[in-house]
Amino acid sequence: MKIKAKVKKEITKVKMLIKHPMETGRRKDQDGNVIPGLYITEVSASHNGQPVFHAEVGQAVSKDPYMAFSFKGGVAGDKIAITWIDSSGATETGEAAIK
Amino acid sequence: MGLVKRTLKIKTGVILAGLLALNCMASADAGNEPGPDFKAMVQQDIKTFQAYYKMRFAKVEFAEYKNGVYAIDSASREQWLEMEDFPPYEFAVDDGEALFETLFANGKSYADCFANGGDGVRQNYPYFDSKKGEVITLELAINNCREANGEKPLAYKKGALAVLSAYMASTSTGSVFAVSVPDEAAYQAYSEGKEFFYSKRGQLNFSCADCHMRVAGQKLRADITSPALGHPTGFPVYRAKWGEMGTLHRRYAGCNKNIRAKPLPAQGRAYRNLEYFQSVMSQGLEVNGPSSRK
Amino acid sequence: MARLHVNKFSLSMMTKMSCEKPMNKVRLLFFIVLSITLFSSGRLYAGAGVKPILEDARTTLDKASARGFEWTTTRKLITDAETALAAGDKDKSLKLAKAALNEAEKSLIQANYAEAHWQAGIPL
Amino acid sequence: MNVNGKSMTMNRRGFLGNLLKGAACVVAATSLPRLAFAAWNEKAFKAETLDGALNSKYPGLEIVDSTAVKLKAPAIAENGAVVPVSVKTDLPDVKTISLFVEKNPSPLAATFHLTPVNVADVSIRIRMGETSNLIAVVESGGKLHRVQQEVKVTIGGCGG
Repeated sequence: MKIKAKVKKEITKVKMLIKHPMETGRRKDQDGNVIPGLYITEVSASHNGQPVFHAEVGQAVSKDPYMAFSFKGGVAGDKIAITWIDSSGATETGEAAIK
Repeated sequence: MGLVKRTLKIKTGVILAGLLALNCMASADAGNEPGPDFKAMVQQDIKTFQAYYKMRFAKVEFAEYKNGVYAIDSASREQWLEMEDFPPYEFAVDDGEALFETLFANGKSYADCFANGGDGVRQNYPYFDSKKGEVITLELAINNCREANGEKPLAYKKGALAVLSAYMASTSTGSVFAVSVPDEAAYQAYSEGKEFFYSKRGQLNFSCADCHMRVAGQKLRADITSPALGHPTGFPVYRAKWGEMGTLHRRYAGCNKNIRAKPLPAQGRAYRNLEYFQSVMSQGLEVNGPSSRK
Repeated sequence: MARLHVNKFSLSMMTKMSCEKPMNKVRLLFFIVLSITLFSSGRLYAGAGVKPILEDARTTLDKASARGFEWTTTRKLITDAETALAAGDKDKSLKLAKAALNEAEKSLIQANYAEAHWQAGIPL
Repeated sequence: MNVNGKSMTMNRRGFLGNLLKGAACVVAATSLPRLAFAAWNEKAFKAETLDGALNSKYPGLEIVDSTAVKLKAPAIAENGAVVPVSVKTDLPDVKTISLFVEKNPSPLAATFHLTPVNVADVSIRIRMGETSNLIAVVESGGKLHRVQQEVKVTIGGCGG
């Protein structure tokens, strides 16, 4: 996962890029077998441990999902942590400091 | 019929003999006088090629052609800029860097094979290797490096090779392409690439030039075709369609399939010469790879 | 759609042949040889079996392929003709074999044409 | 058409390869940080119609068309696989922002839950199977403020 967080005029903009296949469960492989669905369902973010963002997403999100949100109160050096969970229960957490 | 054929044969013979004679005279001349000025011929080609796009798209700045179709298609450019803001190929660059820094079994690394340790060299590829008598692309050089160090070559269209190439390109961002045609043998390779570019092929009977010069910027089926000027500058690319990285030769293959021409092998002589020609035509543009495409 | 393009292709070649009056000798020769090849192959197979047509299609296609001008559609026509033949559908296999030969010949013409006239494709 | 059919198969293959790669890179974290995952609204995400998704997501909420919600999406998507979309609003106390693609097999694409510190400005890249209306709703003041736009998705180009 890649996270870019930047503060400008008191508003921190956080952008994330997650490496994930986002399989819809509707596609077939070359032998005609359905590729099982595997997609991120939720993404949460915290700023210095306080929740600042939560998204529920579905199969319609593109492969290697990109999302961005903004919040007030962040200063350079603060920690942003982002965690996602997918339909198989796998999760990943990434961290970045606000610039 | 037999008679016609025989007459033809005789005719062919006469013409061939004539041609041969001409040819002999020409080569005899070449012995005394300096040969054709290949460099000047290539410069003239570049001038006319680039002038063509100036004529077609008067308002587009030359430097913009490094952005592919987005140089001339403002509607898709906006979406492309959104992608480039946080492009999916950033993963590829990281992966490529990790691979680049992984030592071979013999303890050596990619850095040992390239000038300046492989840092910022993308703009020097492809080049004509006069000793080997062939065009060396960056991807071929990467595999040559592997083989010289006892490693297996990588597949040419995607995967590890594409991410290695993406990483190496990323260290050259902003450098101007420095691809030249140094001698007659190089000119031969360049000419083969040029011939490929202008030759119609496939069931649809299109040449590269048909789609990417004459109708560049216009809709061909549902897509606006990209200008050929600058084609190699942004590669390798992350295509939304592929959902992953791919090399220029993977794109060539896709393009050939679209016109229902059987693709030629990636990194085969034909595609390498084509890349050489296209890179020479793009003289003066900056390295802008890796980049994202639809 | 594909047909349309192919027709345009042969059409453009025909106009090229008839419009350019002072056609140079080499070019003229080239087309005469070509048309003889095509004409004769067409003659030879009228009423003949599928196999020689397929054989010819394959050889012709291999020639075009060696020069980088194979079409993506032709080998499939050959395979389909073979399948139909094996299934005993003679009419279908003959039709497919002829189509394959036709495509193979066109791709070879295309290779020859490109070699002789690629420079005509440079715009300006 | 032929060409397109072929390239689609290739695409599938590519995706399969990526599925495997993607699965390999997922790290199963053993110690999760304290980030609560509210229950994923399965019913809304699996609804097959726009109304079904809206009703499951926001039962009983009044929907009003609003000019206070700014939806930014391309008029013609370059590729339906990656359509960049942004939603912004100055409406007060925004609780959630949801995005729907009317003609997708499952119309609900995403719901963003905002907190009082958030600025109502979110972006995401989504898939669109075909030309469709894209609908953004902002939940604020007990109402749903809606804006919609058509996004054209073209198939069958030259992107080999």
